[in-house]
This record gives sequence, structure tokens and C-alpha cells, in this order.
Amino acid sequence: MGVVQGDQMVLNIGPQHPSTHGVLRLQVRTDGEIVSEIKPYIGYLHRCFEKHCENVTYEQVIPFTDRCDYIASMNNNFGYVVTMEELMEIKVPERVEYIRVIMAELNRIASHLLALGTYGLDVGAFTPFLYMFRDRERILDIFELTCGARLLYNYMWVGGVSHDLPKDFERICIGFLDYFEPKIKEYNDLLTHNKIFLERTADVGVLPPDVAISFGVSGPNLRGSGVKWDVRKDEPYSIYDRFEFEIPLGEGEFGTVGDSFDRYWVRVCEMKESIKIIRQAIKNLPDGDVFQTIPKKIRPPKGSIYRRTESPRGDLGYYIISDGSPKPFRVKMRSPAFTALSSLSEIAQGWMLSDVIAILGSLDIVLGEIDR
Amino acid sequence: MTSKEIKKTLDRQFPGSVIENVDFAERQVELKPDQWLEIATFLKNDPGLSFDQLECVTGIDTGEDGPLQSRYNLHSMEHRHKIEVVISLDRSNPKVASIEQVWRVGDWFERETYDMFGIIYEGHRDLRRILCPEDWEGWPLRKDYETQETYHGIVVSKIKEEEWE
Amino acid sequence: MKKYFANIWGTITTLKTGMGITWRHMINIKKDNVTLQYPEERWPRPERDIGFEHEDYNVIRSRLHVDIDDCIGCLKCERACPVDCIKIDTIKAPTRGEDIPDIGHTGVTENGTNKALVVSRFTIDMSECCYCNLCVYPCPEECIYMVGGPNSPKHPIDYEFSEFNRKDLIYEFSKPLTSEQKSELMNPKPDAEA
Amino acid sequence: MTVDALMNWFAKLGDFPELAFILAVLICAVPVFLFIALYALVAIYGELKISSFMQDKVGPMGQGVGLHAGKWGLLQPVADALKLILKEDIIPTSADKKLFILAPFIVFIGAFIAFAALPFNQNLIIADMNIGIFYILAVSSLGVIGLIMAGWSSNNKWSLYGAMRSAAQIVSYEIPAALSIIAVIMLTGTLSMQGIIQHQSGFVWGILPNWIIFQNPFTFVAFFIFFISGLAECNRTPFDIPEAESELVAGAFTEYSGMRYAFFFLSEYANMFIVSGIAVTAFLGGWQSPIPGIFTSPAWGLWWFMSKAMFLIFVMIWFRWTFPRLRVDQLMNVCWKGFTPIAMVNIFGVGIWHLMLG
Repeated sequence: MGVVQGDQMVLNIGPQHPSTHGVLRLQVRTDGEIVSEIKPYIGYLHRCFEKHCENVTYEQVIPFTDRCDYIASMNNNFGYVVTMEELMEIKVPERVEYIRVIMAELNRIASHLLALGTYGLDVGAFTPFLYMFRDRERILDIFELTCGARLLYNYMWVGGVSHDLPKDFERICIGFLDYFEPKIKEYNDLLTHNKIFLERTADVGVLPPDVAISFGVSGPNLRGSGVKWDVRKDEPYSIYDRFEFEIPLGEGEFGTVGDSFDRYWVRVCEMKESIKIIRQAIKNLPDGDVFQTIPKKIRPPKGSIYRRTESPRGDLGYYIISDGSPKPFRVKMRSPAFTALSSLSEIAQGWMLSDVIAILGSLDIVLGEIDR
Repeated sequence: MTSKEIKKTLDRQFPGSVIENVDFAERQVELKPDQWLEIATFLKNDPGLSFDQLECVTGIDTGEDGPLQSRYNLHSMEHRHKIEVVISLDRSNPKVASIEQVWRVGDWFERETYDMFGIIYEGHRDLRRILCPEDWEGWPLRKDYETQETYHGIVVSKIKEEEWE
Repeated sequence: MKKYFANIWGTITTLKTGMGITWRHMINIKKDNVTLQYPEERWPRPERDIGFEHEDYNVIRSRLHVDIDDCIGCLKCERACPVDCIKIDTIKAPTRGEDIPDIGHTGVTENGTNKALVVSRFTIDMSECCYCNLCVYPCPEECIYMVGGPNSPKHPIDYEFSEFNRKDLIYEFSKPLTSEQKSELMNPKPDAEA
Repeated sequence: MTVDALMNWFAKLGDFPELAFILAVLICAVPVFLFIALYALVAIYGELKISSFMQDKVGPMGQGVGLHAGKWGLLQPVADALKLILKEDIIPTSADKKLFILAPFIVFIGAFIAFAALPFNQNLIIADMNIGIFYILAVSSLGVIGLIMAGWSSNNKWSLYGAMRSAAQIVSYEIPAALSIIAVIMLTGTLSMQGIIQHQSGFVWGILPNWIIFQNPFTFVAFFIFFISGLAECNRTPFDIPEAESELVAGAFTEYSGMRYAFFFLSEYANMFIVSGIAVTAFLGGWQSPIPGIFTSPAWGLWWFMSKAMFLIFVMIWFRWTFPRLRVDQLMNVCWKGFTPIAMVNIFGVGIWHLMLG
């Protein structure tokens, strides 16, 4: 049988489009519904993060890291302060480490909730999105209780955290976890195991492991392709080596390993693992002063460092070069969503228009982080 | 493998390519730019090294008169070791071979570094600006960068003047 | 063939489960409702139902406030601000630690510091503020804070400070000085004249 | 209140057949239009509230001094309608103006004239044609022409996608819908809507009302096939790919605003009512009471018909707020590989069952 070749049409998805997760423009060449070529154009949200960093002091960088990945600000702060502390050789108190891990994992849950919810929205399920936002609100309430801000926290500082935990934090946090754990099953019943959802996601947008590694895809997307790689386990930073948790991997339960469903499913499983980590951290939370090791002046020694941490989207790396002055010489942020999006043109080719949206959603990109 | 061993391997394989520089830390290795593509291919394909993941490409401007640098953070999923490659480039003519076809992620990373520093990656198939508009002037992250005055008739504000007084 | 029917059966059961969940939420709306009818029902700040008391709550990031009488014009907050939204001008006071009643200047702060400077201008542009809280910490007199912060009893928490005009978001905290008063401060008349 | 009755009555008054015809049609059409408008308001309100309740929120509410949207938000649909009417009417410069203007009306007409054959109760039917159900199936697919016109004339790629998708979808799903109706026609032996309903009086299996859905297992399946195909014809979730907001922005309606958009909206809801109306008539006994023999007066008939139809509309809303949407090829697969063969088998099944046990 010959191949029918119709006229091709160039279609612009975005920059204003309901499901590009920000201001992303995809130039898509389509043959009917089939997408034959896809070219992402980014930069609509470019805010010169790296240029800014060269003009502010080290502590003033932290509010800017918040705004890079605004869905998981805590993790961005975390990555920055861990890198800075390694550069300055600060050993922070135990309590700070535990608080940071709790906050980072809570934010991971919040970020995954948003990712899963909007993914549901991308494939047309509206209700799970609102359920997940409802629960995300509760996490934000906990953050507000802790540091006063709901979205952009500026909570973790080099050498400590900005506020100690509020009285009663353990009870509130455990209360939330107890409330939240059964909800995961409800989401699974409502969305994950839904046959229509499976049809839309399983076997769609397969990202083979070697391609994923070559594209530098990391985090849940890489684990969805079945590569066991988690910075928390493999290059433990902070105190992650003390906690027991699994690294969920994509198994191709309903399709091929590395399809959109696997990426989705890894996120669902990771929420459960985060809950485990938080429970352990709260159990062992020591007392202490959280402001003890905050340096009066941040003046790291001359040198450079590259450190990566596990943000909800993957390997978040900071490359910091110091020339001994109070302002950084260069801060480079290696954002996980940037590499994930660069793989889109590879994996979304040849799928249908609706699948491109679904694949884009499954990569869980945040444009704030890509454009910086 | 430790970074020392990796350096040794590189020196054996490509004599003269590794530059000894005391300025750099243990984990870093400075290379000459001319053989970079071959070295990169070797780094990726050699079973002993097998750096299959390019973590990050960072451009650095070392100062008004210093060279530009392109730094590559490599990581091996198999051996779990890593190395940072530094390549210094001449400021007036910053050109280095593109490793975009070795590690696919290099595509966007190199475009970004090109966009910010004007480092030209030779052999890159699609070297365009990625974050700035395509007709933007200058290389923003260079230390001697000066903002263009207008962009398509829009005045580019430089430093915030106190216009809100 | 078996697979065909298994597929249909799977579809029906999973869809039924999903519909069951939305149905349960629909009939339990009284219990599950999370909506606040905003202008009438305010956020019971900040607690909803995660169970904590208001007095334990000591951190809110809302608009910035400056107790100008306590400000010594040290410019620490201005320097700490990552977005440069604070502008401070100071004039050297004629005598350290003395009140100047004409311009409403207080000489000694609440902490007992003698002020050497008259703050002639203390402007915060709230439309630029990024609510990072960084200006609050360096202040030696604890006179700049986010409303509802540690000094919250002084001021009610205010979440709603939107304005129709962007200019209205520029807050001026210093006491207004006329240009004559300014020049008088800058060039103090020698006492011999009197 | 059939058209024929009116015309007969006019004939008694004098000999003006053409005028009588026009008058009779107008007298029927105006209440139908008002009914659609009113019903759409109710349905929109229902959709707002039901979706909100399913999502743990309260939906439009009026509280306190201003009572923003009235008590319980009852004025919300009115406000929506007012907003749509008062909105600026934008016609894109590159659009094909004539088609662009015409499209919403064609879509609406498709839905509107189908109401002529819906039996609301024993007497309340505009035209009890002997080919009633066939007529409805025929005219309700008129809307697809309007959709294609809308998509094409907007001169927008998204609109075009939406139009092409909806054309493929609606035309395909006509087939399983019609095939499952054939099963009903085989049992009743008539195409007249009233005839089909009258066939369903009395009891079956001793206790259940003699509705076609209960008459044999094959009709039970046929009901679901018809209902879901009908859902697809209305472009409702999970078959809302023509206007899939996360993919195609708003599909064929992307460029429409204001009143013209309101007409699309209205016809979507009208189509939902028609599908429910046919399903009720053909499978659920129409205006027949669920307990045969009591509550049989015409007023009760209206009540039964409306409540059954509204229940089906509720189910449609329920579906919409529970399910994700299918992809366009899966949609076709479901139709051609799922529903059509099953509907075919059903016809034989119904026939054989009827012969053996009927």
C-alpha cells in the first residue's frame, strides 16, 4: 500500500494556548491530525535570572531562585543553599536539615499534584485537577504557617532557614499526611485507572532510556523510562541518605516502558515516597537553633562548584563561581525542564495533535524554569 | 574512576590536549579546543569512561580581558563518576566544536551559551538564539555587555531610573 | 475475542468507579465544600481547618510597614532589597538624639538609640516589592516589617491593598518636609546669629 | 396541540390555507423557541451547580448584601445570557462573512426543527408524523453543516480542525445511533413517535413497565449504544474533541463571540435535549408513567417525559465532569469497531429474541 501524503500545514500552538503550561510556542507541521515536525520556541518568559544574579548579593539570589520554578520554590531554594553551603563549607544544624527535607518533600508533593492535575486537564478530565488543587492548597497552608508566604517562599537561607517551625507543626503536618494518603487512591480510581485515560496515555510518546539519557532528561521523566537514577539516592545531599524510600520506576504496565503513562505513574508513586520521607523526618525532628549557622556576611572563597539536587522535575543543578566578593561572579542554573522540553521534538514526532498535548503535559515543564 | 585517572586516560589517548592549570579544582580538567569533538566522542564511547550524560554546559566570561570558557559537566550513568571539562576560548574569536551530535542535549545547551556569550559552536546544525529574540544585539552575559538602546522602537530600560518619584 | 470483551468490561467498570467518586462528592457537598464566599466570608486567617491558633501565627508576608520614628536611616534595608524598591534619603541632624518638633523628628528610638540622621525620605514601592522579607532582618531597630509580622498587634493584617492607580502603591513613610525645611537642615544656621 | 389541529381550526374560520399554515407554524415555533431558551438557562444552571458540587465547591452563589448572583446563584445563567447578548460582535476581517454569520443559525435550526416531533405528552406534540423518529434523526444531523461552515469561514486553523473533527464524528456516530433505533422500530413496527410510546404501555416480566429498554437484553444494550452515540453527536465529553479546549482552544467556535457564540451554546444544549428526548421516547416509555396505570393524565405525562429527559441530561453532565476525552482516532475506533458491530448484532438479537419469546 502506498503512503498517502496530504498537504502539510504549519500550526502555531501558543504562546497563548490553554495547555502549553506557560508561554511556550510550538511550531507544528501537521498532515491532518498527524504531527510530522515540532519545533519549540522558548524565551517568552526570559527574565535574565543569570544576569540578575551577577548584580545582587548571594542572599539576594534566593528570591530569584523562587521565581524560576515557581511551582516548587522550596526545592529551588534547597538546591541553591546546598550548593552555597558546599562552597562555603558550612555544616548546618540537624534541625535545619530536617526542616529543609520536610519542606522540600512537601513541595514535591505539591508540585506533583499540580503536574498530575494539569495533566488530567490536558487530556480533558477537569475534576481531578480541582481535587488536586484542593489538596495542594493545604500544603500551601502549611507553608504559609511556616514562613508566611504561599508560593514564593525565600524560606531556606544559606546556613539556615528564615523561620523556625511553628508550634504544633508536627501535628498539622501529620494531620495533612493522614488526610492526604487515602486521597491518592481516590485520584487513581478517578483518573489513573480510567480506561479512557489509559488509552490516551499508555504507549503514547515513548521515551527510550538511552534517548532519555542522551537528552539529559532527568527526574520522574527519566525514571519513567526505567532508569534508576535519583540524586537523592545516588548523590545524596543534605540528609537524604538517612531516609528509607523507594525509587519508583516506569514499568510499562499498560504499554511500553517510557510512555506518558509511566511518567505520570512515577509521579503518583513518588508522592507516596515523599509521604514516607516526611513521616520519618518528623519522627526524628531534633530540637535546636535554626539561625545558629547563618553567616553574618556571605563571602564564599574563590572557587567554583557544580552541584545538583533533585527537584520535582529532575536534576536541578547550580553552577556557582565565586571571585571572593559578596556578589556571585556567575550563577548558572541547569534546569531540568529545559532538557525535558528539548526532547519533545524527538518523542512527539509522528503522533497526533492531541498526543502532542498529552506528551507535553507528561513532561511536566514549567516555563519559568526553562526561560529563567 | 576518579578525575585524576580520567585525566590520565585523556592524556594518554590525546597527548598534549590536557592543559595543566593550577587554578582549577580537582574535578576539573582543562582541554585545548582543537580536538574537543574527538575527545567528546571518546569520552562518551569509551567503555571505561562512558560519559553518557551531559549534565550542563556553562559559559563563563572570565573578565574584561580574559578568555571565554565553555564548561561541560559530564556524568556517567554506568560508572557513576563525573568530570568537568573546561575549554578556554579566545575572546575575539570564540569558536569550539559542537558536541550536539554526541549528546543530544548539547543542542539546546549550546544554543543557550551561544545566545548568552556568543560562543560559536562549529558544526551545530541549528545555532540560533534561544532565549533572547533572534535579532537581539550583543551577548548579554559577557562582562562588557551593554544593553542596546532600542529594540524595534521600544526603549530598553537599562537601570531603573527613579522615574516613580 | 476474549480480549475484546475484557476490554469493554474493563472500560465499563473503570468508568463506573470514576462516576461513583464524583457522585459521592456531589452528595457530600455540604461536608466537602472548600469554597469561601470571598467578600462576605473572609479567610479565617490564616487557619482554615488545619488547626492552629491565631496567636501562634507570627509570620505573614503582607505589605511593608515602617515605624518611621524608630528609623535611624542606616540604609540596611535599602541595600538588602533585591529589587531596589526602597528609597531612603537622609540629612544629618543638627544634634544627635534630639527631637526636632518642627518637622516631627524624634531623636531617640524605642530601643534607646540616639538618631544621628533625619530621614527625609523613606519610600517603598509596593508594586515592585517581591515579598521576600529580606529587608526585615537586617534592621537594627526592628522598625521595618511586613504587616502582621512579629509586631502584628500594632497593625491589623491586611491582605487587601490593591489600588486603582499604580502611584497609590508608592508608600511614603517619612514625615513630609518642605524644601525650606530641607535646606535649613542641610545648611544649619550658625548659632552665633541668634 | 399539533400543527394539524391548528390548521383544521383555522380552516373552520375561513379559506386561507397558506396563511393558516404560516400562522399555525408560527404559533408552534414561538413557544418552542421560548422553551429552548428557558430550558437552556436551567440546564446551564444545572451544569454549573452539578459540576461545582462534584468538584467540592459551591458554584455560583449569592450571599450577603448584594446577592451577587441571586439566591443560590439562580441569576447566574441569566447574567451569562445577558453578557453574551451584550458582548461585542466580532467578525474577523479575514473571515468569510456570509458563511460566518450564517453558521450559528444553521446549527441552531438543526436542533430547533427536531423539536417538532418530540412528544411531550399524549397531546403535546407539534407534528406527529408517521416518520417522526426518522425525521428527527435526519434533521438533527443538519447541524454538522453549520459546524463545518463555522470552522471553514473563521479562517482559523483551530476552527478548521474542530470542524473537520466534528464532521467526522457526527457523521460516524449517526450510524450506531440509527442502528440501535432500528431495533426499536422492529419491535414497535412504527416510525411515529406517539406510536412508539403507545407500544410501551403496560407491564413486562410482570413487574417492570413495558418500556423497550426492559423488553429484552438486546434493547438494554441498544439503549446504551444510542445514548452514548447521542452524546458523541452533541459533542459532549468524553467525545468533545471538536471543541477540546486543551487542544483546539475552542474548536469551531474559536472566533465566535457574543450572540453568535450564544447560539452555538444554545444549540448544544438543545441537542442534548433532543438526544435525551429520543432516548426517552424510544427506550424509556416517553410520557408513560413508570408505574403503569396510575399518574397517566396528560399533565403527569409532561412531568414524566421532562423528568426522564432531565435525568438523562444530568447523566450527560455527570459524564462530562468525570471523564477525560478520547483522541480522534480512538473515537473512530469506538464507533466503527465497538458500537457499530454491537449495534448490528443487536438488531439480529432483538429480532431473534422477538421471534422466539415475543
